[in-house]
Amino acid sequence: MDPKNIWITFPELLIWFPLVAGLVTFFIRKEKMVKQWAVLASLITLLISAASLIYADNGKYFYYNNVSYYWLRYLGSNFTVGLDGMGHMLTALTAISFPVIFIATYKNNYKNAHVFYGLMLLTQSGLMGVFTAMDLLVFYFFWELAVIPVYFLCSRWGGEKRIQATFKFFVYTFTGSLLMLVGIIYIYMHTVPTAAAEHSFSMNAVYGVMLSPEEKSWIFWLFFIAFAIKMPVFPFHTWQPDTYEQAPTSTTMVLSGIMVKMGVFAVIRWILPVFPDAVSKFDNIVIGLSVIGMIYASLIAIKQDDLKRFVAYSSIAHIGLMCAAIFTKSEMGLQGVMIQMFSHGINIIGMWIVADLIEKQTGTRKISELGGIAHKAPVLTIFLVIIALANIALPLTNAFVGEFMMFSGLFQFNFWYTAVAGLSIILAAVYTLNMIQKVFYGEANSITGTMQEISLSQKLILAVLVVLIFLFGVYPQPLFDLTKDTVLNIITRLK
Amino acid sequence: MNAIILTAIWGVMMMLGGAFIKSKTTPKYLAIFGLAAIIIANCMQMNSGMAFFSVDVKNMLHFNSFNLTFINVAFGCTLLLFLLNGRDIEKVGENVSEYFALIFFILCGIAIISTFNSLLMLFIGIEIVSIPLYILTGSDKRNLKSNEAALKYFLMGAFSTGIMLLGIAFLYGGSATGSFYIDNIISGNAPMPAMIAAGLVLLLISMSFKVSAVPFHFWTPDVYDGAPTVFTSFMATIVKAAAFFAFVRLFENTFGSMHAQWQTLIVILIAATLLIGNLTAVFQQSVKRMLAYSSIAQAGFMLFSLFAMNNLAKEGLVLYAAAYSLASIGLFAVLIKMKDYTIDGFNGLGKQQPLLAVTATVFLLSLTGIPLTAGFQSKFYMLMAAVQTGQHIWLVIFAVLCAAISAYYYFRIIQAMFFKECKEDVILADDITPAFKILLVLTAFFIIVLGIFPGMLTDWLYF
Amino acid sequence: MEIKWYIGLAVALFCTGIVGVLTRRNSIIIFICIELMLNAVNLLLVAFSKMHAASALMQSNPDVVSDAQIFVFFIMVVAAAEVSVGLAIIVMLYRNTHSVDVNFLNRLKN
Amino acid sequence: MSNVFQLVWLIPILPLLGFLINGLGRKQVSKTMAGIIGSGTVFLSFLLSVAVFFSVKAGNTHVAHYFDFINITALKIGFDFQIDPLSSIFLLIITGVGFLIHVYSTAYMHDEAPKDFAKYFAFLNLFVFSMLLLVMGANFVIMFIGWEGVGLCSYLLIGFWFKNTNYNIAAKKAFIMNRIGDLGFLLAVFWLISKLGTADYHTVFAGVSKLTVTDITGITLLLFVGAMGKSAQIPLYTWLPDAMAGPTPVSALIHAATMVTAGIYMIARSNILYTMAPITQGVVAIVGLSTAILAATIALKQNDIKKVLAYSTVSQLGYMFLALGVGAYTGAVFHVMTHAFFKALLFLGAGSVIHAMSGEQDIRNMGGLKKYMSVTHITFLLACLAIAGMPPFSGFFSKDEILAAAYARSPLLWGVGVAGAIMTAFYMFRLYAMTFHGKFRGTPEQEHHLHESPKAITIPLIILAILSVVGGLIGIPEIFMEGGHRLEAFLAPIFKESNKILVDHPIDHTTEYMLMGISVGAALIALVFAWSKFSKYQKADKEETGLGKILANKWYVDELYDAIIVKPLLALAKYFNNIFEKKGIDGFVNGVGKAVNYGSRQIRLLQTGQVGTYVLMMVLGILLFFIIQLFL
Amino acid sequence: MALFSAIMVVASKSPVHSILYLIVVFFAISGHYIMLNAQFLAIVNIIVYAGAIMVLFLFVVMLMNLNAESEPKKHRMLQFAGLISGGCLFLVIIAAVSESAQASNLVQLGGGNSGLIKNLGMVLFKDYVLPFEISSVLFLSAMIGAVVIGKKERS
Repeated sequence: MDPKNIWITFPELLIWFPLVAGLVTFFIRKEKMVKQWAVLASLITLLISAASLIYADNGKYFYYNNVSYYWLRYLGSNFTVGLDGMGHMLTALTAISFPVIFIATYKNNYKNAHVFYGLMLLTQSGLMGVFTAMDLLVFYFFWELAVIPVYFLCSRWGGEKRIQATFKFFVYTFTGSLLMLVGIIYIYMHTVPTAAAEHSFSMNAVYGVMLSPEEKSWIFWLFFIAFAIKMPVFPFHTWQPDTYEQAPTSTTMVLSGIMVKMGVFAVIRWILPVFPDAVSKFDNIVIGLSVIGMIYASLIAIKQDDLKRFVAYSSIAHIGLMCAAIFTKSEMGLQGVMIQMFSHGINIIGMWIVADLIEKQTGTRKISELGGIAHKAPVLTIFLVIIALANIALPLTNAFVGEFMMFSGLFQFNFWYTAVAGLSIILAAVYTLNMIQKVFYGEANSITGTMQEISLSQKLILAVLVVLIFLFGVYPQPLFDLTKDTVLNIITRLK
Repeated sequence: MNAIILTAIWGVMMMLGGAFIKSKTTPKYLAIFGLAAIIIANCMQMNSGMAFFSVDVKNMLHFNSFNLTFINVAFGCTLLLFLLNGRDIEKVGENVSEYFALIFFILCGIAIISTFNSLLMLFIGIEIVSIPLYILTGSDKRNLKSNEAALKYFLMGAFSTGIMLLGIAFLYGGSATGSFYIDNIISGNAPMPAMIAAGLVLLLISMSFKVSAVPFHFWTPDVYDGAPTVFTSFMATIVKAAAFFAFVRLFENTFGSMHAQWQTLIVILIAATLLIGNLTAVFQQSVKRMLAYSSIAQAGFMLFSLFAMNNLAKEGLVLYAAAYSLASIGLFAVLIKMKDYTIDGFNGLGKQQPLLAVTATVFLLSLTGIPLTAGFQSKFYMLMAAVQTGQHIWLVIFAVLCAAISAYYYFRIIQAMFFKECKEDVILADDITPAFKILLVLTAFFIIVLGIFPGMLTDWLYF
Repeated sequence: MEIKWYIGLAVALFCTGIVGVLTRRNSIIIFICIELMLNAVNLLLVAFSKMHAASALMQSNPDVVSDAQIFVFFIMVVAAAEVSVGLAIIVMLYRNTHSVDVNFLNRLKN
Repeated sequence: MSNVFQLVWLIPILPLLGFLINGLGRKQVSKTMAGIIGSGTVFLSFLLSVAVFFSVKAGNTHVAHYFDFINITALKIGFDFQIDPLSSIFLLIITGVGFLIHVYSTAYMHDEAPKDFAKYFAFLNLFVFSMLLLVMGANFVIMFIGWEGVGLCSYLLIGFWFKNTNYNIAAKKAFIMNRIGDLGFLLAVFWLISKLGTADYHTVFAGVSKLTVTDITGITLLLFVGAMGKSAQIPLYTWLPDAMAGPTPVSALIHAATMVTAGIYMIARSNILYTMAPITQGVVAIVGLSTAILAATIALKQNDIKKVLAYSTVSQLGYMFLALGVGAYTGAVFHVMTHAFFKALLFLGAGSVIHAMSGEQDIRNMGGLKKYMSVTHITFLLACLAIAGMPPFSGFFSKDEILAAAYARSPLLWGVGVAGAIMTAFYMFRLYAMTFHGKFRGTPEQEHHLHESPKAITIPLIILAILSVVGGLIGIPEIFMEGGHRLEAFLAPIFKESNKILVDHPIDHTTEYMLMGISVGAALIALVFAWSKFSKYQKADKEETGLGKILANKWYVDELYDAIIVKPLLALAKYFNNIFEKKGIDGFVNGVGKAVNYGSRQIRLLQTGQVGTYVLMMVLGILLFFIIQLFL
Repeated sequence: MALFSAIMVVASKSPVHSILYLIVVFFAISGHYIMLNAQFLAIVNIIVYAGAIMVLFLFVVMLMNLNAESEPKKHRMLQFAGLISGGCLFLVIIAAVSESAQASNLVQLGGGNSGLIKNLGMVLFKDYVLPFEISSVLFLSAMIGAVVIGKKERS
């Protein structure tokens, strides 16, 4: 396969198509057309990603999935993008999520929709970039770019406290990424000279960087804080519930479904291989934080009365587990994280869709005000119950496999962490069932009395999600095969 | 050389023109035309070494692609300023052509201080820059603020001139054979004699006064606030950048060899400047004044080039000058059009003038240093330069934290523009011409291009 | 007579000027004090030039550099220019406020 | 014969199909259709199970590998089924009893709206499916899948009437308590994986020698925690009585016959591990026994017909764990089987009574029903005799075997066990007498539409009655009849490893006869006493006092849990949510912002607007720089 | 003497007096110039400064007739601080520089002719022609400035 006769590669397509589509969107005036166009564009992206999955084998089709152009060649940074197993999976997740989101929220109307959908598509492009970047500087670019549109989306179309909340979110992440930038530069300055330039940002150069243990330790923190804020891990999480609560739901779906994965992804891609010894030096601290976070968030989730905050905290708990599993440095843990990234994306988007449907119909998110929806909208209820149970990792749903492996990875690391973290399984059951009972069971009241059954398109979307849930719950092997190489590479680097 | 002489000549032309041309608009076109021509001439000298005048400069000036590029940047920005705000210059007062003449003289001075090779030229150049500035500051004669600003600027400027002269005197006295040529005042990196040191400190202080580095920045907010906005935009961007260039040039060629001995002072300057600049900007209500403080903050970043003193730093300085000037000029251009200079005055601009709002957003993002904008690249270069020195990493971290603070006040404007409702139905002072819009868009576009391919600028510096 | 006395004198004059700038509030007087500073510098420069000339003579090379005196000359030039502008500004302000007191200049602050 | 094994995958799949059809098409299918589909699928898999059973009886076992569930270099877990004597027995029980209860339900749930009716059967099928998965899985992960699945189904079925909040709370309680157990189970599985790198039964049991004592003890204890949750042992038993909120057939199927015995199945399955861990065995025995006693005491004072049965279930489960604890694995399985028969029968009978009484469950308002509903009465009596351990009913054999084993371990265990047996006899016949004898104490309108239940209800009753009478005969003790214990022979391959290790000090026949005599006699006395005392029961609502009160309130265990676990937890959550989160962490984050603002407001004042001050500042700066540069 | 009158410049109340004192200072300085045989500068100093500039000052002062006005003191504190810091600066600079008083740098009186107009002129118009020309720009701008600022706005 000669790279010359490939005129464009999948990663490029995945990045540029949404970008162009988004820019086009800004110039469409009719709201209806805008929506159709957005759905169409996202579906095309989905097709592209599907096609890329066909050529996922990096050995055979390497040049379909990897490409590099000169960019700041004197600085030794080239525009290098590529898809490895993890990249394939996460781009696929991104590609699936957007059409789902667009269709599920098709009925929501926004003021100047063209801007809204344009920004959404730009976000998608940025995310694709993050997941495909093979050059540290390129990565940093997309990392920032993915946030900017979200900032505007949230503070333009969000709830009443949106401006403060979003601004907090922005400054918080911005500070984090600036710290990371210092780390990036420092690493760059210590990469070995190459032919093109005296230092380089390329992945290999960064992986092979020569640093003393002390340097690695503090640079590790520069990076980790940035990612921890994005994930978010325990003490850095406070921006999240406010933002999720204030943001328009479709943006919240992007935030929690995909953007959160940016942090997890980044830790796997840019921390584990670069600072192996720092990782094993601080693993106890990080895992400790994550475990505390899991319990803490689950406890708070029990007390939440706002559906959105509820989901937000439950998501914090799950992310905590992922972060902990990453730092166990065990194959089992990492594989678990891989599959869980995908599953969590699907499940939480499902949760948001249901929450949004309820809010759209009843006009409230207060759990205490709802009730008895089950016999007003049984189908909705069934979907929610399935998704919620998937969310608490019931067997034969996709999340179970992930959590099972992450936990057993954690167990190999240390028994007591696992025992404590395990409590979150119970707490998860507690808060989820509480929510289900309060919102769906019992007698209908004045607010929920007018509840209608959901429309066909919504049913279809949810059905798609549910199918995915069970598919990967019963037969997760494809995901394993996809990400196996990535994991093994990292493991070997960690050795 | 072309630049210096032509600007001088054109200045005179403008002045005389002022005597005969009665219409208020002609001088603008004259000036634009002249400046364009001068830039072309400069490029010619840069690319093909072609000089129109063969003056024996006795090595008092020194030209290379580096400072010629900088001159281009400075003049280019000025041209942009003319194009964007020519009409506002006309609004300031009645002697329009004189204003333009003065600006040309200032440009001449800028050309001198970016190429000087002898302290004498530095001194004269700086004076040529400052004296017209005093006048421009005071040019809005009826406005007490303007007068006050002028006087303040003048008094403190003169004061700093005195300090600079004392410094020069000490350098002269301390130098081995008594010379004003910056490159043979001292040689080697032996611990410097006390008189040189004294001279160095005094020069450092007077220069940091010019670039408004804390604690010698006090004139900046008041003057920028008081001066007519057009000229503020000129002062805050082009002049300041030039002063920086001179600063770096002076210290690199004179004291570069004993860099280590005075780095401490720079570190203090940087830390203080970043902190004070950013913190004070946070609370400002008037956008104009806020931009004044933000210019101080940005100066803090530019000082890194003095701290690092390596190639990255020099490239970075030029890049920074360009990025910062473009963004600020654009922002000022928008600001001038506003009725109300307070942040609330921007409320709802996004609805009334989406284009203005969007471009303004690009400028603000660039100032904040968001990737894909020139602002990011320049900050990036500076940080890289600083890290390359391998010392005072804490300073770098401190700097990025300050940058995070800066996001705070820049984004207040964005919030005002897009997410707040405007009170009165029209918030613009005067109508927006299509040309103005196109120019703004071009500027924004250029900023983004620079943000993606900074090489476009930095590669000029070598050949 | 040693150079240090001249240095002493010049610096003394200079600092007197600074003190004047600090303590007086009449803008004209402040301006005058600045002039004083400039003259101090002139004196110093001339003294230095003499010093270098002397050391040059000792190494017995006849053509003596006198850059410093030229420099002083330019300083005077510039000073003259500054004076013209400065006085113009002060006069303008006086027209508007009928005062030359710098303490009244506090419309711009914070 | 082995071709049957090609079809084992059908056994769980059929009920799944039933679930899907009933679940998705619940709006379309008519009640009869739903009933037929529901029971039909289960019946088919029952037939299959029988076939499987015989082929296993012929002595061949089978492990079927379908696909890789998890397959990475560090861990391979296949989606495998394992058919051997143990699982085949459970297959029979589940599908068989399950089928009967399905049939029963068609009549019992007849008043439901069509789609709820279909939903009910869907859930029921789903339950059967998961239960089959649980027993057929060839590794602990598959077992866990079923394990959680049955928990889910019990949750759904308990909360079947979801409009009633109390039912939902009961359902929630059940699920959460199960989850606590599941955590233990999971940890045990992780432990196994981390030590042996696999979860397959045969590899694990083969590699048992590789484990240290700590490992085995830890693993077994954690597994036992899982069993506690599922099989309602102290301290996790309180959900079972509340679970009676569900429809009675559900109680019969899930909370008596099958699901609650999952724990026993699991331990019997991993018997070798337990045999290697004597400490755990001790714990199991003691927990089991104390549960048996505690539950029995509570049952003495309950007046809700289903509650009594529930507590009796808990107590019977206690016996089974006692058996496991003393290493009488066969006995445990045996008792599971017999218990499945008679307890299901009891529940169904109770159901038929409740059905007749149109929802009335309080036995103080019943009485004298035997003249209205004879079939129910007879079958119920037989079941009572069986559970009371009257020879030659099935309960006698199984319970006796357990007690004998207990005696072999230590007479004390035996003694307490017998005490439990006596109480069992007592409260069962209190229940029986108060329900069927004496004169009717209900309201007139209840009285006048008292009636015998329809065929669909009575036929299962009769079948189960027969079973619980003769069911014991497959395990006749050696002393009565050489080789009479066919079950033991059948299960031998499963337990042979353990039996090798277990030192069984046989007790001579005289002792054994004596023990039987004592226990039976004592039970008989209790029985007669109860009968005589309560057959003439008059409603006298006098306040319970002293011990009676405590028993009636179930030893206040629920209140205790509420006080020491639930309330503190909620308080902590509240604290985190309202104080720590808002004031603490978020407060800090916002604090930084506030600090910046404040600093800005202060520093701003430096800019006084006075030239004098500015110059002064500059001069000070100059001074500072000079000092730093020249003197430092 | 120069020093004394310089202090008087600062100290004296009325602007006129301080200007006069300043002239005295200039004369003193010119004396030094002559001693340092910079005769040309001495002359220029007298003519330009004492002659032209100071007269300009006097004009302005008269025009505002400020001499009558005795300026109210600004708060002692600030003044005192100014005094102190000025003094400190003096000490610091002296202390700094005096260390570097080598033996060689004594300034002999007489001898050398660098200061004569002839040589200066040669240097100025040979070597320093460029700055000379450039300074014309300076003057131009100053002139324009003075005009722009000075002239009354019509309307």
